[in-house]
Amino acid sequence: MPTVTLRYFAWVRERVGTDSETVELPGEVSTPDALISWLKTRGDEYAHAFADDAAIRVAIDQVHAGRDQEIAGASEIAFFPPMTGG
Amino acid sequence: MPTVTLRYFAWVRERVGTDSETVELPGEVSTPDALISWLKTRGDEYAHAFADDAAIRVAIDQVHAGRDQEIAGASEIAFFPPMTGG
Amino acid sequence: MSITPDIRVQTESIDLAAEQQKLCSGRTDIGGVVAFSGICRDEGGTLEALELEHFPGMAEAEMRRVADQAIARWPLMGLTIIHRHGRIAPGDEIVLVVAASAHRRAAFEAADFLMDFLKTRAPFWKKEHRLEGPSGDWVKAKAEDDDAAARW
Amino acid sequence: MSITPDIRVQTESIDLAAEQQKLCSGRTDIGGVVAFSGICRDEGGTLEALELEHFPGMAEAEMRRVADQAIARWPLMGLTIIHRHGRIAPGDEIVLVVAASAHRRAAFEAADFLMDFLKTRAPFWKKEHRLEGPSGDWVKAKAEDDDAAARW
Repeated sequence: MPTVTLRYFAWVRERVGTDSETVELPGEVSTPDALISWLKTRGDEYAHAFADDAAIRVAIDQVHAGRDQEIAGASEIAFFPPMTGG
Repeated sequence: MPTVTLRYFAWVRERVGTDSETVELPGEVSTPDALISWLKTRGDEYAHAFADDAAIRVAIDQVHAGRDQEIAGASEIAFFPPMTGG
Repeated sequence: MSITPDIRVQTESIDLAAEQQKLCSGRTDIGGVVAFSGICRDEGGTLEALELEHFPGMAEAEMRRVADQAIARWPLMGLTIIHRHGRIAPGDEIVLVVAASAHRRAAFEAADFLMDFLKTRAPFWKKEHRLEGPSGDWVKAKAEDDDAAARW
Repeated sequence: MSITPDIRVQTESIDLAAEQQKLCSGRTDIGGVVAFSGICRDEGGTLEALELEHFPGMAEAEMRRVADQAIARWPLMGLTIIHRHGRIAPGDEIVLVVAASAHRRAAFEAADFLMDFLKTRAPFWKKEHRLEGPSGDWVKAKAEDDDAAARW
């Protein structure tokens, strides 16, 4: 099973309760959408963080990514709300 | 005959040879267009300054004016090329 | 609540930081400030300086009229317009517009609008002094400036 | 001749004059410079400060990607983008974009474009600290920012 670092920012980070963790991805998890579904099963904090599913943005190796993009080979996947800088 | 101050700027000023003069307007001169036609008869420098007739802009009492605008009551009429500030 | 624009015509150089500071100082309701600086180019190394002639009195009045149009059209919280006249060397500023608003869109549009209208309506004329060859040509007005103003 | 943008993410305050000076210093081919400053508002006196979280590394990378798009699209002669993170009090700058070009149109459009895309693509998030009542709300993204980005 491939190992990947997950990073969380803003209210996703607050709800998950950590800013970063390393996980081993189950074989069937091949997209950010699938990863979100899997994370939701890991506990109430994840279920809460990812409840507003459509609001979550994803970056794969520090590049914005689509929710259905292939994640094979990624070393870091980040989840965060829509950006509010500027 | 009403007295009016004429002012010239940029290449209109250089061609006329003065930046300002006071003239008595003939009664039939009631618009900037008519004033330009009359000025052209006053000498070669005026004919030269106003030869490129369509390029000349007009201000009446320091407000942009149309070439066919009424000039009765004006105390100052200015002639200049299209503006190139900014 | 309509603001009073700060309009100046001067020979002195322009201090962008001081102007923006003056516009925003002590305020906490401004969210976006757009500052446009128009600078004298050397035209590929051929220009020694520009000489800017203006119509004193009308220049300030027309800048004010254009400023009032912008203020009527966008919710501005501060507006400064400074235009220089006299001799201006390459690299020096000719004009500064600073527009402040709660949100960026108004500040961007107002500054853009103001530059288009100052170009076509404020009574200033540029004469070129060249390093070599004949000097004293008056800069020609550009059709693209009229087109830009017509966008609004 | 493609330029290299100056991209920075920092906690320190932003010195507009120094940045514009740095961009234009020694140059005589620049005709127009647009500087946009995004400033923290106090939201009618209710806000104590904003806390800006960012994604280190990706923030700089994404700002650079947006900058490169602007450089490909407009003939820019200089481009600086500075975004702050950490605690920012009302009246202080959050972001600065300075775009320089031979002509004003490119500078205006590039700065406008950059702000729209930084808003929607650069990984920064604002948290509100209020003077009274519950603090810690995350600012919500605005649909109008997506609409603004979609203009381009």
